[in-house]
Amino acid sequence: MVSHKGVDYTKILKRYDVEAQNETTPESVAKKMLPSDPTLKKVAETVLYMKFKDVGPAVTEALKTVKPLSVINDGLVVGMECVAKLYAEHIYYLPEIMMAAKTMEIGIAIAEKQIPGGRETKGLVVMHAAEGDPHDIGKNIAAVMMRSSGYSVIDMGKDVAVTDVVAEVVKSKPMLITGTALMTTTMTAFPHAAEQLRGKGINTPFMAAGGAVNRDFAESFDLGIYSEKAPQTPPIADKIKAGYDWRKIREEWDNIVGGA
Amino acid sequence: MVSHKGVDYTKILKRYDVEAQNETTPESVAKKMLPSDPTLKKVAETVLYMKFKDVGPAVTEALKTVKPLSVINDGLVVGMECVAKLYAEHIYYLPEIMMAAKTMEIGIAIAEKQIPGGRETKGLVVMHAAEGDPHDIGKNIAAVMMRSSGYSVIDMGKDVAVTDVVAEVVKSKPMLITGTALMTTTMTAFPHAAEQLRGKGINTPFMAAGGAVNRDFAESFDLGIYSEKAPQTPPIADKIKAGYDWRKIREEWDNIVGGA
Amino acid sequence: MSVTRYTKMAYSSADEMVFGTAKSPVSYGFGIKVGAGRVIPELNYAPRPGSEKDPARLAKEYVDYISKDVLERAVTVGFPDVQLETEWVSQMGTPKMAIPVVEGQKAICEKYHEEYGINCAVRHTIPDQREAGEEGLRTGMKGHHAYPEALFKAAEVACENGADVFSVETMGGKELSDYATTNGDVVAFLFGVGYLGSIDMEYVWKEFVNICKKNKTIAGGDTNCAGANTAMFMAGGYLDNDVQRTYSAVTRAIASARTLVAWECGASGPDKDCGYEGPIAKSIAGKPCAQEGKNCQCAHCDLQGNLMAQVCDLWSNESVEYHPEFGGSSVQCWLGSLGYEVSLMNTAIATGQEKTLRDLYMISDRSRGPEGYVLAYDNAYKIGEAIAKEGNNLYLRSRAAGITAAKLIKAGNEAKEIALTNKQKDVLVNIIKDLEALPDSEDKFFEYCDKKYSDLVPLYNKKNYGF
Amino acid sequence: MSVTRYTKMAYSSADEMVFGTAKSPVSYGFGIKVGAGRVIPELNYAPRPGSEKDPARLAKEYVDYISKDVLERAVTVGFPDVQLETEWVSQMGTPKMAIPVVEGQKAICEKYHEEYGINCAVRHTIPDQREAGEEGLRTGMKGHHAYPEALFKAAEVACENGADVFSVETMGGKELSDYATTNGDVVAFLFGVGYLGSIDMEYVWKEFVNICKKNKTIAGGDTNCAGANTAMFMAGGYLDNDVQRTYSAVTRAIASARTLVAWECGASGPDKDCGYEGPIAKSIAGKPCAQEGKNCQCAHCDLQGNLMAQVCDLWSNESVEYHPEFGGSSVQCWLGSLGYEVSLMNTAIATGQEKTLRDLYMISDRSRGPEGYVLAYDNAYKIGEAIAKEGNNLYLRSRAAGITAAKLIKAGNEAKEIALTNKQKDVLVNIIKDLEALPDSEDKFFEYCDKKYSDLVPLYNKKNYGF
Ligand code: B12
Ligand code: B12
Repeated sequence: MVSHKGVDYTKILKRYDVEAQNETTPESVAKKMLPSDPTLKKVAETVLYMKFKDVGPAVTEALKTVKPLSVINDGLVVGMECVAKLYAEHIYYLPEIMMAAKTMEIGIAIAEKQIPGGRETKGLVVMHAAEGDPHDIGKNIAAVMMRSSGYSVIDMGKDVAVTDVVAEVVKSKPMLITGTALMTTTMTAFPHAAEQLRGKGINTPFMAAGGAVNRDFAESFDLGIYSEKAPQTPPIADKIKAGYDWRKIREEWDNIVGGA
Repeated sequence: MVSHKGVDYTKILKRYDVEAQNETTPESVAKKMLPSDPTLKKVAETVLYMKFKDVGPAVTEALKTVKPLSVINDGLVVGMECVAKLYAEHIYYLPEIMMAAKTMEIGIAIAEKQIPGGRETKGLVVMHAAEGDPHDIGKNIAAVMMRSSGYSVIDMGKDVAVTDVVAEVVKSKPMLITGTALMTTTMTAFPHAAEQLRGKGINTPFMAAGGAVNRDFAESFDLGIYSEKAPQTPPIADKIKAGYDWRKIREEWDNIVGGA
Repeated sequence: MSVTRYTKMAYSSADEMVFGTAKSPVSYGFGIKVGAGRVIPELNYAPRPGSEKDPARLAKEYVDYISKDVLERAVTVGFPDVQLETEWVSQMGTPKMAIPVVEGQKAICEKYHEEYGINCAVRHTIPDQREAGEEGLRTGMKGHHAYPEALFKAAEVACENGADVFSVETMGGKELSDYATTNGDVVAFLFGVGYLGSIDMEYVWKEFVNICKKNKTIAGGDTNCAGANTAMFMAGGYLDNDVQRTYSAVTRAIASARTLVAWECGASGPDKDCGYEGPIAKSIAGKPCAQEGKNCQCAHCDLQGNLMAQVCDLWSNESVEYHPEFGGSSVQCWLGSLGYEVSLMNTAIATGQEKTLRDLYMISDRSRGPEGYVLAYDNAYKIGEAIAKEGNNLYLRSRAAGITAAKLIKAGNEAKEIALTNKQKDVLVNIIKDLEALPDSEDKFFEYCDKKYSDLVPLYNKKNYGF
Repeated sequence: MSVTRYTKMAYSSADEMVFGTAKSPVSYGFGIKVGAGRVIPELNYAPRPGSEKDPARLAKEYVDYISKDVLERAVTVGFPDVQLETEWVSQMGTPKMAIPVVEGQKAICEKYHEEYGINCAVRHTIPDQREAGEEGLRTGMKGHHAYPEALFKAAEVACENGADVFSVETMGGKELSDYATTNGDVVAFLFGVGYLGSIDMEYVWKEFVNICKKNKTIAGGDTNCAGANTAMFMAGGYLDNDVQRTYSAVTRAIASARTLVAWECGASGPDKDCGYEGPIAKSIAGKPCAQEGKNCQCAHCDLQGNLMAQVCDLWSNESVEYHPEFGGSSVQCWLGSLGYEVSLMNTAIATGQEKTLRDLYMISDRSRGPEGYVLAYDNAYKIGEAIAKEGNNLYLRSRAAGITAAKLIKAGNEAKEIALTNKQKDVLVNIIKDLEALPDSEDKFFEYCDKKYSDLVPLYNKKNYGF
């Protein structure tokens, strides 16, 4: 047996993860980003620290003095922005995102009730995993990211037939459709769906994503745009909201996702 | 030091080349294929055994009793057909092909002079390696194969500008154009050339070949057809002669090259 | 079929395990002998988009293009053996699509075997398209796709038409492992994969083994791709930040207790390449296992590329999409990579140096990350022992696997054998705490989890597991 | 620059040579040390079709896509070192196209080095676009592209703008080697590559070394890609039937005498991966060499995938076209393959097992074919000795290399170490006969060949070689 004791590992590998670990704490990021108003700060902190038991009381308390839309945008959403920042800096990881998002949603649900006619989101997105494709984790994560950036989402689930996707789009008129495929043999559903949509005069961008899909494929059919990673979706959606059509998204893709 | 003496190589590798080597001799193949007429047989044998010193005398001798076209087709070409068969059966290799072809060409040159107006070949092919591409061995081999199957060839060489290719085609009206590219950054010349040809109303099939080119690429532009290996070209050319256009070649590609 | 639980180790020491040899070798196909003294390359591929359109096109893609290319290249380079693996695309759920592929691959193997004497065989890995929730993993539930009947039907189609080896990556527990991994909840993983997943494995594998027996197909095995691989995949490498690798390492150990069940139901191995739990499972059962690593970069890159070769019997590329490269088609390029690695291993065997090479593979990645650390064959053996000790109890053995793995990492970190980031350490400490806090009684465990996850995981439905 | 011929071996025995260590290590770039006790992966790539259209696109492709992907993956998996190699596409002949690429790659290396501490560097391999025949390899000939001035200009552009290592694959002798290989004429090869090619190397490398010195760029080396690699490529594997592998093996030995010339002119290594003659050249000169094999399947598959790693200092994938795969981009997938192989070699070094692993690599392919047989380090060393013995005479040393290689194969075949087909044997016997029949006098050799090939090879023109 060759012994591994005393081996000089520096020749073999470098633990960049350990060397590069970020000693920043959630607190130090929070200090720079959290609202100064103590009531809103408390709300934001429940999201930042994923306290889904505390978020209800904190929001209810805040609503006594602060307008509901401000509780959402200047409290809950700011907390989530801290979380996103911490995620980008490798201090928070996926579970924190998931739990913080859940916390935020509980808070929003309470605040929203006080807004006549409900809260207006940035826009509606219809999401699904392709017909025949059971891989849905990526889509689920992307859905959470979209919700936490202020979009409303209709999540149609996985293995969704092309006809169902088209019907849903016709019905609910989203600003963006997303499809996830992790198999080379299921991603072919996207151009079909896009074609049927075009046939009905619908020009909504169709974002093709998921492990099997690459940018070339996503841009090989009309309406198709690409997103590589879940966190890239909100910046793209923001551009669509700002009036970009699918052609313009394609042209500026590198710049749009550059920061994400 | 780990010793290789006495190692049981059967666990590691299998010398399929040694196991499968063909014990057939050129003689046994020749016996079945060579013409029975002794004069023509002698001509064919000079090609089969690559005797470029003997081919001249043998052809001159034969021309005394046999028509020049028959000397070519029933003597020299039959010899070359034997060579092709031996090549296919892994008894002859490339050098034999090259030398036999050279032998045949010497013989043809002599016989041809006796045909009023020269010999008619199966058709004219314009061949080149792409602009910027210095890789030309594959093209050179393919050119030899085409000549030995009875086509005449204009070999434009390597690093040939698109405009030169187009000009040559306009001038000499070949039945087939071939381009070789071994670099991903030079093969893009082919669609350009094809487009310019189309612009001039020329619909001659444009065969894209060489290491960098694959069937998808070759068939991604109008006129484009594919050939993977040099020996596949003559069967494709034969179909073009038989009236196939580039679309039909594409459709039946698998069948056409199946045997080659 | 009866189920025989493992309560003892197949190997008397970790050092006894090595690549190319298993306690119980298996022979099949055209001359293939797995675990019988040499490693065999296993090549897996995905058809090009569009080839799924009709049966003729799909069969052409799998047989005339992919299989032919692979066999041709194997002969060109002198590889004595090659195994093909076809992971069925979802369209192969209908026999019309599946049969020409299965038959065609059998026929082309026979042709090459006869023409050149190359040893070859095909593994068919059918998809488990059952869905949790109301849909149902078991008969008599709502399943609009009428599963699990469709799953067993697919198994029959594969076995009756020429599969040499049969595998599945079953879904039992996936609804919980998806939740567990995205939320960092190791107890949910233990409940879903270690416990419920094992119960589901038993349900389906008894039937699979019957079907295989009837058709003289080798029942290979299962892997927890849906659980531990998803975790590992998402944990990624040093620049990824979704899932912690200490979490992923522990899920791997838990998954190994589940993977064993196929073999306990009578399957014989080789199990599937993406079952990174192979070293653990092999240490307990002595059955041959397929593995992947260094030469599966086409499919993914993990932190134990060399280490995974240490005790493999088949060496796989996981999967590559069929497309052209300078060096031939993609399947040929990756076969070349696999084949040369296998040649190196077999050279080591032929010269008596196999343990040295095994150790080099292992040391290369032992400290690269916690996942490789727990799979290093000495640690894998210890996890195996923990499982075998509680072999008769599906819950306790998976928990023991998880705790043992976690503690091995902790001890290794303290001994400076394996560095961890602070975050990895935090997560590890919590995992140990969470797993140790669980009740020792299976019933109490079920009760606790059933209640907790009924709330948290909408798709969870105990009926799927016969409760 | 003066030229110092090698007449002695750098190593006192074959067994002294091993991967990762060279007698004369070389340092450059951001922390790269080649031949100094560990092997380094070298990743080479080809841009996607269309990216050559304008300078911005080409730079984006090489820098923002390819280089970034590679560096990112290296950090993700924990590889301590990585070298990039850019083989210039023909469009980079104009400085406008080349400069942004060279500068951009330098900058991104610096960025990753600073951010993560990864050791990295870029090798630039410029194209030799000179053409034989009337066109001319030397100044003052007709060359409508104005070579060789353009060649030296390209070298300046590379070195002035940030190349860490400089290489070329020069063309001297190609007109003859093309003829030789397609017609199976080993004397033409000896004349073209061994003799005229060496003369041309001296002509260009004196100048390259000057340019490198001026710019503090490392002058790496040259390889006979146009000759011996073309032969090997065309000889292919067991199902190919263009060129005999005994012929190809002998051309490799002849080429090694040519490759040496760059180093004799003052280049320091590392030479190029596709110079399979590396083991021979290293045995004589002790300078580090790059090699390729098992993990260059993306570019081609030969019969010595493992063997080529035996004494390498850099380990390369030869080249892969940039495109997506399941596992990331193609460059990332092949970097993973390379990096893990390198990790295995470095583990062997770190545990004192490097000679064992070297021998396993070598034995794996020693009997796979004659090309690997002559490159097995013990045989390579013997060929090195034959060259060194006649070191001062470019003709005699190449001939000695060829004859020695041929006789080694013959003896190995008789000793049943290396099987040969009858055809391979026939060709081998003729090669020995043809080479031995040549005169011992350089002048007579030149006279004989000059006459013979003036007739047979239209492009041959002795003016290209200063005659
Ligand atoms: C986990 C996994 C599974 C799990 C899936 C669990 C789940 N809930 O999703 C299970 C076990 C179910 C599974 C099953 C199968 N799988 Co699977 N699987 C994988 C694996 C290992 C990881 C996938 C994964 O979850 N990645 C992590 C997530 C986070 O990544 P992701 O989805 O790509 O998402 C990221 C981005 O794409 C993006 N994204 C995704 N969606 C969206 C949407 C939007 C809007 C945006 C912006 C971004 C975005 O964001 C995410 C990251 O930020 C891959 C390997 C691989 N290389 O991909 C194989 C893989 C996808 N599977 C494969 C196969 C073949 C199968 C099976 C068919 C095998 C079989 N025969 O049984 C079955 C499917 C059976 C069926 N029903 O047809 C192949 C596909 C090959 C092909 N043909 O193309 C792969 C590539 C593995 C391989 N063999 O190499 N698999
Ligand atoms: C030999 C070779 C060379 C020789 C070429 C000698 C010659 N006379 O052709 C030389 C040394 C000159 C050379 C130079 C370069 N090369 Co080069 N070369 C190769 C190599 C190793 C083998 C090519 C070869 O001859 N194959 C054998 C022949 C027979 O194959 P073939 O041409 O493909 O032909 C077959 C078929 O394609 C077909 N075929 C071909 N043409 C035709 C035509 C018809 C009508 C038909 C029917 C069939 C057909 O039939 C043949 C078989 O039956 C390849 C490796 C590879 N994987 O391809 C690299 C390769 C092509 N070269 C490459 C490169 C980068 C270069 C250089 C740019 C390197 C540099 N920076 O210096 C330079 C070019 C410089 C310049 N001027 O721009 C890259 C290309 C990468 C890319 N960008 O796409 C490759 C792929 C190597 C690599 N790095 O992986 N090279």
